[in-house]
Amino acid sequence: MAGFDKVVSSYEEAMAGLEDGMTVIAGGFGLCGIPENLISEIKRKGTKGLTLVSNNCGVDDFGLGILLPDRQIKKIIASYVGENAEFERQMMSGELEVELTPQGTLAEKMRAGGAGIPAFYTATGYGTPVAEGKEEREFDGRHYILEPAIKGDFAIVKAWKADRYGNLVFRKTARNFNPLAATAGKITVVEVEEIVEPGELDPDHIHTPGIYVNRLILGTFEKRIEQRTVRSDA
Amino acid sequence: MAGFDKVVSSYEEAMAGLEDGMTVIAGGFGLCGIPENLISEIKRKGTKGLTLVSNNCGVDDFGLGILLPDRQIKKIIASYVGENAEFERQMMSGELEVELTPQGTLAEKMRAGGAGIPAFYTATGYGTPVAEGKEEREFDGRHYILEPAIKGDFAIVKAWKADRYGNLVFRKTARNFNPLAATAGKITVVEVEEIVEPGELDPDHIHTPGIYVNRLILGTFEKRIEQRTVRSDA
Amino acid sequence: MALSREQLAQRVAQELQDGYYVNLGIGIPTLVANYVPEGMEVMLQSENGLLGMGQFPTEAEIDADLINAGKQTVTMATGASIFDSAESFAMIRGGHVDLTVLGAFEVDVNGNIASYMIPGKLIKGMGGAMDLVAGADNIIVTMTHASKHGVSKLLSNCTLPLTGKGCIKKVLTDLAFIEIKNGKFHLLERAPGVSVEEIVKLTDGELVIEGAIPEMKF
Amino acid sequence: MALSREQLAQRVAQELQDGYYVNLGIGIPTLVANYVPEGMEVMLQSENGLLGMGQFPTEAEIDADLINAGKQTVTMATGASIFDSAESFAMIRGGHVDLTVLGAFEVDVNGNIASYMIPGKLIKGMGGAMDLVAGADNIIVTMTHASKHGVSKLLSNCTLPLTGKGCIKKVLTDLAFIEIKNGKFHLLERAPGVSVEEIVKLTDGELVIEGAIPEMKF
Repeated sequence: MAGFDKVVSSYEEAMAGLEDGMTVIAGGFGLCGIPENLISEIKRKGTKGLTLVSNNCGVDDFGLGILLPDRQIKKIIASYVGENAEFERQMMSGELEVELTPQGTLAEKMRAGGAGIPAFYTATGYGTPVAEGKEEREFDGRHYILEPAIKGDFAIVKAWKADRYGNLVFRKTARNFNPLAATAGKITVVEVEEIVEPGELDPDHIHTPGIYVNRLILGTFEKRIEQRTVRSDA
Repeated sequence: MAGFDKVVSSYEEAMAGLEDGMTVIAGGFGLCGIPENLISEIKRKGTKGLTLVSNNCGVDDFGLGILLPDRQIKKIIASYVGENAEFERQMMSGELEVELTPQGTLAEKMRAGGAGIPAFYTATGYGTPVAEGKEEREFDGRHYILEPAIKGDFAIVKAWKADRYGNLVFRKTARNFNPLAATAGKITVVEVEEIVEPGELDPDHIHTPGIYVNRLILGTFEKRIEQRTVRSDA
Repeated sequence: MALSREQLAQRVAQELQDGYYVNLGIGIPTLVANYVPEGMEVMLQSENGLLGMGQFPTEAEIDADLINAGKQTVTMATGASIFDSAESFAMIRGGHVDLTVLGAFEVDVNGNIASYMIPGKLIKGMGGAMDLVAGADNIIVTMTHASKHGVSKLLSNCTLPLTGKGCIKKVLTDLAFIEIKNGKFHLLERAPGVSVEEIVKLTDGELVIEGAIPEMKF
Repeated sequence: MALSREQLAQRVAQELQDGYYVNLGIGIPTLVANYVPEGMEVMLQSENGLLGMGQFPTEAEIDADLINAGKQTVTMATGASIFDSAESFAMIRGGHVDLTVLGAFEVDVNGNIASYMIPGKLIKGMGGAMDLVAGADNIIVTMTHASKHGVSKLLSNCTLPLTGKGCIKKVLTDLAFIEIKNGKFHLLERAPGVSVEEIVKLTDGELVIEGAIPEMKF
């Protein structure tokens, strides 16, 4: 296996090299498909001054929200936040910098970061506060703004299955931002529910090729549900 | 089934509405994964003055090459061409306009066309003939050029399996440009080897969601091999 | 009488067509799914990466890995597909969704919409709303026509930070169905029992009234 | 003596590291796969959408749906993955490939490369070459040092249309292994039995020679 075996055996090893002031891109939408144990490891490490790139910021006691009490996050780039009290307090007091980014632009910025595209034009955000300070340009009579790519020192990702080479498969809507985050980290760390041998995953159905993955760890997950909505069995 | 059933029963119906002078984006790499019967239907229709967007232009008697003898192609946007004598003749005589585009830029242009991105920056082609007439720009000390998106009046696509809703699955390297072409056509027509009922394809493993597909037809394929290279069984 | 939330959803549902791919925002738009006309099929896009959103799950079906854009547990409809967030917004921003329905705080005669931010209050973010309004050709905004204090939300110029500029053409309020064109509101229909005068009074931006304005039919 | 095609491939193979993802161009670069050192694993990327390219198929294994970027039938290695062309070039252009090996007509002291077009001749196109040279940090160009008539291909300025500007740092010719930095060629190694003088004579661009230049080892 040698050179392509990405499996590490501890969360400490998984997040080794994370330093104060770094940028971390995280997969997940709400609490769905978040790399919950990698986040816990960041809390344990106590790394500070981080810039987090993530669609949301968890809740008070789960997900990225757990990095708030110790003021580990300096800045967050997200599309929708404030599902927790401590977040609100830090934002209102100016302790936490928040850069609101439209959800599609955020996803595309991650993809661009991984794909060697430094910037792209999008109609999203034209004429809104998001456009402030950004170049505006017309193509075919429509207005667009220029959005730069995002890259991270680390990307933290949750997948369903992986083989030892780091080929990843995601499950249902837990996929969300994870494949994009995976491409945009200098060091991409992935935690999964199951690790199989290379060759066991169908090459046609791998969502993220192992080339994007640096470290892989087997985890157990709480998978907390944010809005438990059911219909009656009738 | 009603509104989402994309299946048509004849190639004539599949390519209905194609008119002289239109732009057609075609999937395929070399002769692999090309929509061979849809191309034959274009030949049969005799539509002229077409702009073709495709990585290659087939060979003399197969693939897009069969549209050359009747001068149906006015212009081709491709990354690698000239695998056939008639193509060479028409290009040299100026009857056929050829816009050479780097392969990755071509793929990204199709994706951008489908994704509402009018233009993006790329390092590919900077300082080369490809950059002529294009905006150049520096980001973080590196040079890039601005490339516009491509959209087609039609996209013609070959997939492996589909359900009636037009959800597509591709097989091995016959995937190539097909999923990108599928997103970039005003009318996207797909031919496949097998059509199944909705629900039979695993939602996690659909490569192209049916929203991109307008018409679907079941075909039989020659699948000609360009470079039959084998090793001895030893 | 002003339309109820259910009636708003019902009226929007009349704009559906068989085979439409539809994105429904949180709140009233979500209710539209309950009023899809008999014999018609639409497929719901949820911007977190699901095309073919089904109903809520039973207790037994609940799956933490399957939620909608409102973070609610859902199921998949037959023929559903799953994709990542970039693909989801490629779909939205590329104009592939046939109809988008979403709420707003304000709209104005130039098709501007404000829906995500009230300065001074807690700012939660635009989520996918800016992408949805910029990417779709066919958008219906559902909202109340005026505040409880009678302040119009259909304005000459939006006062709140914009979600999108010049992108709204149809607004359904609890009082009226309105088209926006050429820098004016155009009254198309009124809620049953609501007079044109009442609508005029509660519409701040210029409102064009041509001919007799029919009542909505349910 | 000038290196054979096989020796060129062998020398390039010495630059491989265990766990490298590698893109090999058509021609000599393809041969590198035959010289991967014992106990080392590399994974080959084929830009038409395959990571983990295997050997050529047996007659029984031939599959028209499985080809490489040279359009040859191939197989998949264990742990391979398949993706579309945009994803393939995202991988390449995003700098995720560890080593790229490709041929050229000319390179110059500024790291420019010309490899796809000879004006007046039939122009076949750049394929993925422009993406590969612009996207990779670590590129080795393999080429003959000079034409059969003794005309150098290592120039002060490329004369042919460029494939990429300022992107080449390492060139392996049949005579020498050369590094490009600060606008100059730097001689690192020479082919066994080839003198420094011979290399100097056949190098048009400025060539820096520091200390004794070792012979390549095989």
